[in-house]
Amino acid sequence: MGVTVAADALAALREAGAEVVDQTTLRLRVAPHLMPAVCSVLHDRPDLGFTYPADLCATDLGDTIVLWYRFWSPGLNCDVTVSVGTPTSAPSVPTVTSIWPGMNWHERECFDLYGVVFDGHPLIADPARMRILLPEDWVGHPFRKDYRPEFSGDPLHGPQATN
Amino acid sequence: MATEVVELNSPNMTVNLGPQHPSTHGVLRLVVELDGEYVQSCEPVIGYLHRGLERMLAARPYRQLVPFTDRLDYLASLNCNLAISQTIERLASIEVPERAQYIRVLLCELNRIASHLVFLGTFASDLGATTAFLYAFRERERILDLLESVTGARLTYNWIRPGGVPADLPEGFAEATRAFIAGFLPEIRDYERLLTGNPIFRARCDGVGVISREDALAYGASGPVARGSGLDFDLRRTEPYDAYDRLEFDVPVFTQGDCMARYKVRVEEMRQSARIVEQSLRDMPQGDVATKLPKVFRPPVGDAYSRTESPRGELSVYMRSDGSPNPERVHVRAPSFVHLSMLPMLLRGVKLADVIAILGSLDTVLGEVDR
Amino acid sequence: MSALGAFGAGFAGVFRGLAVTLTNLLMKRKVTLQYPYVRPAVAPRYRGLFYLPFDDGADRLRCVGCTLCAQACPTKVISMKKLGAGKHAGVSEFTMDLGRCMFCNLCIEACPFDAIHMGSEFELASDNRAVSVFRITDLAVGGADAVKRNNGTISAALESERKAPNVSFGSAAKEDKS
Amino acid sequence: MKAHLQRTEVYDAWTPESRASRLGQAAAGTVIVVMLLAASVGVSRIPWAVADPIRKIIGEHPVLNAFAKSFLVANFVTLHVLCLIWWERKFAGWLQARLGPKHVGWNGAVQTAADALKLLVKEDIIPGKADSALFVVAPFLVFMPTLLTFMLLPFSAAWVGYDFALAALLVLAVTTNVSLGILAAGWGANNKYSLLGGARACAQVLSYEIPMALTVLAVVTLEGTMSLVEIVHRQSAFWNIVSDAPVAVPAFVLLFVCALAELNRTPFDLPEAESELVSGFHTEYSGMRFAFFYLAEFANNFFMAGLMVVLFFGGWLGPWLPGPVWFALKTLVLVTAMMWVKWTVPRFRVDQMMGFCWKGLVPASLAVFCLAALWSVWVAR
Repeated sequence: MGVTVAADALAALREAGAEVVDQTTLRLRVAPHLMPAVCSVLHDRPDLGFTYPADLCATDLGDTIVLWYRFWSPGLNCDVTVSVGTPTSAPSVPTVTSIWPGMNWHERECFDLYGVVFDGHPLIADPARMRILLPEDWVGHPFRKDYRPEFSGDPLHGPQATN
Repeated sequence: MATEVVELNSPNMTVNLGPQHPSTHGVLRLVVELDGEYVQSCEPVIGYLHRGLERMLAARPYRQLVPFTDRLDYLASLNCNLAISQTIERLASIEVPERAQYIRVLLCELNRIASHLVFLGTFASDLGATTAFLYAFRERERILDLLESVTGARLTYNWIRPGGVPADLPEGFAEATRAFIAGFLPEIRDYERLLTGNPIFRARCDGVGVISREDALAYGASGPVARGSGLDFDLRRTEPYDAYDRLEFDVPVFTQGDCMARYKVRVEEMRQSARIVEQSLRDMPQGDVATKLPKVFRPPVGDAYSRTESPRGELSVYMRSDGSPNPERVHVRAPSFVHLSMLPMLLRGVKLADVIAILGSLDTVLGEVDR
Repeated sequence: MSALGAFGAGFAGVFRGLAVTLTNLLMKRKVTLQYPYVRPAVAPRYRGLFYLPFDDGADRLRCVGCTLCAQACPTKVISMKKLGAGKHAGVSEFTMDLGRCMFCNLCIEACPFDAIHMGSEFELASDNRAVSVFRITDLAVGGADAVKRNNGTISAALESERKAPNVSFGSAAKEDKS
Repeated sequence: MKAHLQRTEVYDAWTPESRASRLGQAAAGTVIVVMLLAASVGVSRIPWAVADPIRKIIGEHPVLNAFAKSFLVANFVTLHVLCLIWWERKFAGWLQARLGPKHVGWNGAVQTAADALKLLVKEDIIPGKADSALFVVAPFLVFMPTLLTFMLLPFSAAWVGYDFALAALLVLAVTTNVSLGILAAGWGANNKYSLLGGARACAQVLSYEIPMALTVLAVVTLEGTMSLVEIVHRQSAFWNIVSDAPVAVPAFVLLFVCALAELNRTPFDLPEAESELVSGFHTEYSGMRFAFFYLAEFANNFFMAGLMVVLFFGGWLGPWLPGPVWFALKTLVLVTAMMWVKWTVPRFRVDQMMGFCWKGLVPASLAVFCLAALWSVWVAR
């Protein structure tokens, strides 16, 4: 589903710091600290208009955690995918909740399962409330590769001895 | 025994609606701060049904993923099977035969009618009209019997696989479906006379829980929730998959954005789904129903995503493969998860009875919220 | 909308709703199925309790113990113990822990010998978990004596093969089984 | 086949639906009904005069007389509630395309008695931090007014507790106590949902008291007396609904809607709204205390229908059958109409319910009251 994006829009994206990997399927790669700039370009420019926050998925590749954002533009009727790489040791990406309120819970889920710190997120100050799926007092982030749960001792709460 | 009086420091009373409550439709807990009957703030707490499904999927070969997706949106599990099968097909660029595409559309639309009937029943009984619940489930039973005759199961079908469908439709299925559709359309007229025409139902739904078009777009609402707020966006039309581009049906869109609009969208969608079922029965071509997959199925390295229109909204699956027989990462974007994130914004300053109406109108299923 | 206005307009809507319930009261069929006294009719393709079909011609169970079904199962429900090898392979032990089974039909599709099927029995509830583990005697059609005949046939075939290795087995095997 | 899967013979042997047993049950049912009717006709033909001496002793002695009458009324209330609950469950079942109770006795006839017995023997839990004084007293506060009003209900000229000159006024005064009992239950249970249910019930019953009082007074102005027995006697020529139609019909409709609100029946069942407040004020109750709430609700049902029959449909007047049977039949029809509305219409929201009362019913009932006054001055008498 190729889509023709105006040349100056692409130029604005590159100048904002996004590396356009594939023009037809609109795949971008952005450094973490440039995310707010690129996203406001994506959201605000009338000829882009990616105002629908579709999806956010984190993947642990061992040394880096890749965050894969996807937005949809009702005007162009096409998707843009933005991938952001952060080191697994201290994963942190600026939040985009201020631009798309819909991303709020997606970011909370990524923090909960992968430990990616979204600075600027309304709940980031209090990690217990930031967790969305796991109990507030859970230790560790289960979807990471280096997650080794040890039996919490209490059969009703916390990680169990996996048989 | 003197009961000591505990001084309430704040005038508001915090009430836990859930996780075990008659109308949260699943294990959802709403920590609601009430001032009398008015809701001051509401914070949804989810995760009671979190099974770490995405991590389980990453530990199994591709062919074994489909039965797990039945447990995502258990009211429309055929749509979930379709979502993950389509993503696997895009990942390994597998071609699905024509007849399998029509069978998939047929079964997904029957599943959509059944899911909307569950919505109709539970939404009406949340507002007090318990009789509509019984009528809706009487029709749903007949759909479940139809789907049982095809797939063998009543709720968790595991019937749409990467490459097509495991077996063809049994003979006598077409006549049974046509008989069902003929009997079903007058029933929808009955529901509308029972509910839509009722002034109390209108009073409980009109202007309640309004989602503006901008909010719907900014929060990523999809499906009937988006189409109730004026967003004309239905994946079966904007990004047609399977055989949807060869079938004509119209997409109901209302602009009020309140509970009534969402209810009307779903009731109208039931009629459209019935139309689609008839058309797909009529022009279903002959031919085989699946393409053979290799014994050990190893898709190429890379990632793929596919978007499908489940009865609740945009259900899309993102999958990343590293060449091994197991997927490296599977992520499911669930519409109910996004719709629940709108609750704090929707429920501010609303009355307790409306909390139930709004939650019912979002039609969330906690299986796909918690994954 | 003034309450009085709604009062008038509302009446018509209420009566139409009352008419719907009245027609259901008097005319529509009551759909209750009085389970357990009346059992529901189940579709031929229904995915209920498993059974291992008994091949009367060869007087043994069809299962050869190739464990393809165990590998295809997402939740590791099936475990088996092989009996004999080569042409006369079979199983002496075939356990299914139905407590973990999803009834997803993947094992049936994986089996090349058509040796396992799903029947129409759906009343599997029990009061303790141990009962949900089904052994070969519970699964095989014909129960314990079918399993005995199966083991007997296989060991007899192995016996005859060991005694006269290069004789063609068609006729020999048959008259061996007196 | 595993042991626990073998179907026990007990199930298969007992097949209630065999044609013979169903015909037998239907025959038995009709025989019982016919016997009941014959018995009631017989009873009214018995020459009670033979028991006059005993009746004279009891009649004169005030305490014995009061005790005998209240004993009869209390027994009638509990027995008829069992039948009413069974009828509601069967009627709701048929209305919702299902069967209703089927296995305990003929078509579930004994089901309600079995439920009552179960509630009797069930443990009666009082929550730890509950305000136990109020919690314990609440069910009786709800049930007492119902019993009192049944004393005033005229089943026939002779069959009436007290032919009290100001019966209508006493009825209106007593029915407001129900909200006191519900509020006590709501507060006593120390449960947030019950508190909300109790508050809603109080607001609802009190505010619907006004239109009910006005409509009852409208009929009283037509008839000129407050004694229920007298009102029925005045209807011997034409029922009120026929003779004073322009006033009686709107009054009946208003009273019907107010009765639904007084009884907390859908569309006004906000105090025990299952989907919002789990089950409102009687969430924490179990055992016999819960049974009392259920008893009071259905007894109130019968009473409200009885009041409407007395005021509009000529109480016990009717051609062939004796008085009490006519009264029971008419009341049953009205109770069924309430059930029909209950199982069709969704529930109001709290502010809509209050708005509907104060902006809708109160002005309407005032208008009906003035109409009744004009009607009785210029037209009727």
